[in-house]
Amino acid sequence: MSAVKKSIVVEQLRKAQLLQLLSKGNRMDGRGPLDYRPITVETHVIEKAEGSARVTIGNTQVIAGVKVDLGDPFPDTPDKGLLIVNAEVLPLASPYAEPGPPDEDAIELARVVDRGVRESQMLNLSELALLPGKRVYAVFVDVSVLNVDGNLFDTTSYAVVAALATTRMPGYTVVNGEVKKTGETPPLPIQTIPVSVTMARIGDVIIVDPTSEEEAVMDARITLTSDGRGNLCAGQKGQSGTLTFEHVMFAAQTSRAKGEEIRELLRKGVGSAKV
Amino acid sequence: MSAVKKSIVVEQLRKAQLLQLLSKGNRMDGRGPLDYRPITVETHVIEKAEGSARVTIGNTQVIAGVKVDLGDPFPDTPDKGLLIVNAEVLPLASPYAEPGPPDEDAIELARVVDRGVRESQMLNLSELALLPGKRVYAVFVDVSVLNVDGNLFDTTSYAVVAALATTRMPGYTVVNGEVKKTGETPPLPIQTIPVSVTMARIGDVIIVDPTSEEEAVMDARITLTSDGRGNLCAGQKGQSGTLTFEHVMFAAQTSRAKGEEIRELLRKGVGSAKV
Amino acid sequence: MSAVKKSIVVEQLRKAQLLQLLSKGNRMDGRGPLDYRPITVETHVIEKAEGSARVTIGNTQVIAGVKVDLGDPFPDTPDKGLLIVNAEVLPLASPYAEPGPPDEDAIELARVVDRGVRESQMLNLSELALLPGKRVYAVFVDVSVLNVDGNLFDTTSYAVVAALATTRMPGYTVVNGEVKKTGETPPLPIQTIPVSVTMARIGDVIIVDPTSEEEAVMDARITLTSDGRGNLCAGQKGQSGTLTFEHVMFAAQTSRAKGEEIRELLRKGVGSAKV
Amino acid sequence: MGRLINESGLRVDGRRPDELRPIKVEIGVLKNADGSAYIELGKNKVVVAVYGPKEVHPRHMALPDRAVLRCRYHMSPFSTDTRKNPAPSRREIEISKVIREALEPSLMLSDYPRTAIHVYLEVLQSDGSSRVAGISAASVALADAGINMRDLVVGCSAGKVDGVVVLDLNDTEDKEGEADLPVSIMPNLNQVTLLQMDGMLSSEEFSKAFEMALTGCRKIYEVQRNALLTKYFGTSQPSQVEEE
Amino acid sequence: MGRLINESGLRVDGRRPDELRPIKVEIGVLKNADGSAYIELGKNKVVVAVYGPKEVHPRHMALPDRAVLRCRYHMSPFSTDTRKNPAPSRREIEISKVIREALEPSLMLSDYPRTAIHVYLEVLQSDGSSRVAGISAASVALADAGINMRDLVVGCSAGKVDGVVVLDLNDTEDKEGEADLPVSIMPNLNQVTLLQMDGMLSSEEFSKAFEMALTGCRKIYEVQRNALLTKYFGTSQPSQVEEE
Amino acid sequence: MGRLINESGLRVDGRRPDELRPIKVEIGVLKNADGSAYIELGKNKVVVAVYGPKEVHPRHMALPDRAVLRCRYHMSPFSTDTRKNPAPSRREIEISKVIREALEPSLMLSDYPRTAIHVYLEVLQSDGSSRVAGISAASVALADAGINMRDLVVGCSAGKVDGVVVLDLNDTEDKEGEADLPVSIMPNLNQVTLLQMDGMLSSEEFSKAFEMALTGCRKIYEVQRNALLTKYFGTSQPSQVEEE
Repeated sequence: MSAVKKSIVVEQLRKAQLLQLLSKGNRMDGRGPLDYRPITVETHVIEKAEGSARVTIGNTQVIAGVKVDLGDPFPDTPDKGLLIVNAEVLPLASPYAEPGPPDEDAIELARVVDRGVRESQMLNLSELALLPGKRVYAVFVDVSVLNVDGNLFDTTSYAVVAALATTRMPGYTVVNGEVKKTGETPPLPIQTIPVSVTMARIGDVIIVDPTSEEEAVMDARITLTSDGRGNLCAGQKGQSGTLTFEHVMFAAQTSRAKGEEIRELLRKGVGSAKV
Repeated sequence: MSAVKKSIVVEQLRKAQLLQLLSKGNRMDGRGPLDYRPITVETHVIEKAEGSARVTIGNTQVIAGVKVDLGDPFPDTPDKGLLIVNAEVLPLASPYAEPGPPDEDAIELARVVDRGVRESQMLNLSELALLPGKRVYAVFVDVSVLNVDGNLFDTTSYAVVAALATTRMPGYTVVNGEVKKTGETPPLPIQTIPVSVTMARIGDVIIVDPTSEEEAVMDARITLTSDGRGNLCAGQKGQSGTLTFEHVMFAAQTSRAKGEEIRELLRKGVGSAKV
Repeated sequence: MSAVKKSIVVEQLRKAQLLQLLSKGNRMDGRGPLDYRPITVETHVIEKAEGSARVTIGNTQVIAGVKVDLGDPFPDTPDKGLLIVNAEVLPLASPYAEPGPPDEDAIELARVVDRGVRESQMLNLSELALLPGKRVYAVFVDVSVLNVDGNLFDTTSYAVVAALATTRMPGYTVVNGEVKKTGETPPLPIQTIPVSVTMARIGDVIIVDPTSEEEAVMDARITLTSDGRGNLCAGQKGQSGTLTFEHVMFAAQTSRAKGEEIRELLRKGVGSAKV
Repeated sequence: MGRLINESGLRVDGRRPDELRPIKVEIGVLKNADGSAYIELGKNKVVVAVYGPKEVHPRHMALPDRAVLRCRYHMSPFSTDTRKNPAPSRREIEISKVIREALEPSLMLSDYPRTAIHVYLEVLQSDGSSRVAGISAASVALADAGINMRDLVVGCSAGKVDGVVVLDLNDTEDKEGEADLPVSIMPNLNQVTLLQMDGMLSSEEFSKAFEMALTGCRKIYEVQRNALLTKYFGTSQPSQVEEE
Repeated sequence: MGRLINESGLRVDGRRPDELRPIKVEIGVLKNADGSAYIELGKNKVVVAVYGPKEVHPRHMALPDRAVLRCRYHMSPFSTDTRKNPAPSRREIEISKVIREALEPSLMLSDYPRTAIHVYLEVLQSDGSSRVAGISAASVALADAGINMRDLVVGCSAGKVDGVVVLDLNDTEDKEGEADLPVSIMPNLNQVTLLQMDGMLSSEEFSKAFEMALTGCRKIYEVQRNALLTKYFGTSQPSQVEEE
Repeated sequence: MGRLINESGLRVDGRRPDELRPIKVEIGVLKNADGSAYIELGKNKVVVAVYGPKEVHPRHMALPDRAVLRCRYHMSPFSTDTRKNPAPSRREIEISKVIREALEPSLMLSDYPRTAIHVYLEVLQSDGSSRVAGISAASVALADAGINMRDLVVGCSAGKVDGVVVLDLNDTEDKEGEADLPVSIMPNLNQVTLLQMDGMLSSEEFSKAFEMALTGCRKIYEVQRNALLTKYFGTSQPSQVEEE
């Protein structure tokens, strides 16, 4: 991610060309400013995971897998299940990715995606407490980024959402104060489908779903996530450029509008899972 | 610390000047060999900590904070509370400090300060056992070094002592074999006030409380800690120079004499705390 | 280990000389291809360990120490004791060893030795379960490599085997569902003596027990471990050269033949321990 | 009416919805640093040091046309209710990144090619909105270090508690409230340099909270200015405003 | 007759002792990599990317007369029954090493002095014999990257379950069986490049298992060849064989 | 009369207060090292290797006017009653530092500019006073490596148990006694190179313990000398003294 920015030689000519196109409302790949690249959503791709999804946006490709286990609740939320989101930009995903623990970009990625899921209350974490204060469901969502071509935030977010929405977890119940396996595999308590929309400012233009090439020349990035009820639930401005107040309000509006479109697409992608 | 030594160009002229002054019993800042710089002690500086103190000696500035929690005793001391002292020389403290886990200098600092507190029996750790072998108080003392200008050992030691002496911890009691919060906030069981005195040998002269500039040219360092009953309770020689046997005996004597002075100062600094 | 390979300048002349000798069935130190250097086995060298052995093969020197404690079983083997083998090539062992966590060579070393012990069923791990699923013996074997001159795999393996075979562990028994110390120090439940035999291919010749000098020019390495009942129980090909199918079958045969010889030597080395 | 807003419309610490906590900014508090500042915002206590422009280590990280900016946001172990492990958490790593990106637009980094500028923020006590308090202090510390700037950067948060849009969330409001929206701006250039959000805000609430955060920024900017004037020109304008 | 071989002599997944699981190899699955491949062997799903020849970092690791080969075998946290910690385990470090040593003999590394070739294997799902499946895919990915080769490398395991020597162990057989013998070879040069073993095999069983693994390798080699032919020459030979 | 001193004034291991434990020093015990030594002091078993003078890595750490001295004190996991984690503990890091500072004054480092000298101490078994035993062995290993020296360095501890000042504390005395005072000196130059202390000593006890440690050092120095004479001049003086 940042490696991409640093390492791709930002050809000034290419940027000039890109800006010229954008000033006419066009992009290098023919899209309009507010068009996404094709999005594919494939679920149940990892049989050993309780939920999984492979999502591609253009050439960006991500797999999310969900493991559900029992765990101890956090002391400050004794009556809630655990949700842990991790992301790794694998070294096979780009010539600039390196093996090793997640760097600041991968940590930001995981945390922004986590916030979208958590703050939208996609999962009813209260229903995931078995013995409040003692024993709760622990939902681990791990993301392996396989190919990077821009907009990791949205690709990862959609993969996480699709994997969670199609998860069938090992059922437990409490009998006489003891946690017992039921043998059933209920779905997670899904309440809504959050959708993140990532926008880039390049010069004076705001575009959605930037490619790696566009990210290399963008001034600022903003990701806003909406829930299914018209609320914004997470936001993150990124990069060392600025946004005007008008840009922010435009981004808020755009994230809701595009969010509705993509929510439909995700709903179809997760199929029978009722959300 | 060591970075300071390595990085400050040790101007030979400066050292010569300093040695000449010292041979007449004077120092660059006008002090005599056995004079400390001004010492300030301010307690209750961090409201969220159970005890805290900011201590300055000259331009050296340190904050210590105490957190008291419940913990499991160490297997070899089942009937004693836990005392854990950590120190970080923050990167904001000097141009030579680096972010990252404590280096050998910071580890030595924390361990020498810990020894002074522990071996003087400042805290009656036996009184901090609630359920021997099972549940004890755990006293964490963390030190953030904010500005380095020599003599971190003493500055840190005084801050730790002042923070511990003014700590009000959450009270617990044992009712029918169970640990319960009492709602009271008793002080720690303080038995004495240990005082470390750090000396440097530069040429043939022993000085106390060296500045960074003096540390850059010192041959050897020795820290000796005395309790309030005339005993020595901790010692550490440092640096790659030597001490004669006479230097050691002089240092032992000096540490007790200066220790008495500073103990009075610390007693005033911690105010109403009865110690 | 790999550092040795990288750093020793592989003198082509020396290799030519070595190959010429080998083609006549001889080696630099006068051994035949299938001769080991002198092997010494000394047990009970660390009184504080429950078992220990120092083994030398030529100039290669290794100490293994066994500590036995109580532990929780692994979830997937609730009715078995734990066996954990670690090896460190200490920085004092060679000019090319570095301080720090075990590198890939040391990890491979520990894992291959572990496999030989584990898969031969040298220890009856089922007898080391005290309260199945709850409390079992945990057998830690730690290896300190003190001097490297080739064939670490066998030297380490023999030291581990000799240390385990002479271990007297603190005895525990289960009384009314509780684990209690018996005060006795029984031996470990030893079932067989596994013996690893490490071979190197240099050109067309297979030799056993390569020195550092021979390892520096070897094409491939193969370690095969046999138990005392005519079975092979562990194997590992190493290095970036190849073996023919015939080499593999020859190595399998050799490992069993040499294994018998060395098993006798180890049996003598561990003395009264009945194995 | 809920736990966080009482029947008089006042907040847990007695503030009105659009009221800042007491704030204090001091400059030049650390002797070794090239620039430094200290901020108290409610119970937040953050000290910031700037070192640089200085050599870049390792050297191959140096940029030929501008300075490298490095930021570290770190919490002292005693700064929180429960002791914080001193090793950097994922949260601290993320916040360090967004703070760097919030400060960078204000700095004339191309005036210092092949150098590094380090900004260290140490949270001595944390009480909600520590990142924006830290940004406000860091910008002042950068000015104190004499780094060429386009504008100061000033940060403030808004959010929602018990259904009410409020300014400058404290710890309780941050943890138990419905939404938090930290923002930083360059007040003279009218540019947003940091924006994060978590929680749930409708369109109208988002607009209102964003506006409120901008207003809060402008109030804190006055405190920054006064602190700098006092330090460098000895003016008598108070650098501490209980509530202007 | 035991748990792992039934009265008809069939295995837990219905295979005969010498039968491979369904296998599929795809080439060029990752856009950024210089070469890539994907393999499914039973439920194993492994994706491999090759980057290089490229600059060596740090530079002093470069070799004057040949390329440095680096391999990383890594399992995604969701690839196993119980979640795997994403940090490299000792097992992954060992397997990365033996895979590098298994691939290296096939590569003309001296054609690329002072460069590095990186091979990244990601196990998306693991089901026994993932290392040999990964080697088979990695060799195809290296071919896809255009690295000069003496031969492909192909891997397959054999072993023993319930006293019977069998081909291509699955997860259950690996964990509950008596022995596992993963092997890789260069099939045209008749050279073994990887051999590991754990478990218990008599002389005869070892010979039989080794032979069986070699036969398995040759079957998988056909799948590799077909995948490459399909990709590069568009031949219609199926790159997926359920059972040939 | 307490647990650690019996009615006859003898210690838990039967020694008089001013008595050393049996001590043995061997030289040249490791073939690869440039210098090496092995010491047994009671149940302490410490082996030391010296490598160097050699190249400095990374190169920018080299000093233009003298050698860099690096020391590592490490305990094998089996060296203690309870298994020790092999990763370096804070205690080992501190001890490595004070050992380096204890040895450095004895070495003519300016004879070896731009090089590094590495001293590795491995504690195979620990029984109280292992750091001073290690220093005594390390100095001999440095001599064995032919490093130019001003004097040997020799270490010994004194302390207090059951109110009695005693020499050379063993493990039990170290843990259950009242004070420990490890000291190292250059015996011909009469210079202290290491001094640490923990526990409680009055002025008089401190003086007495310090004197006793110095006397102990001089006894151990004879053992060092004899070991070197035996190794290099084949003299028949015993290198092992049970008690001289």
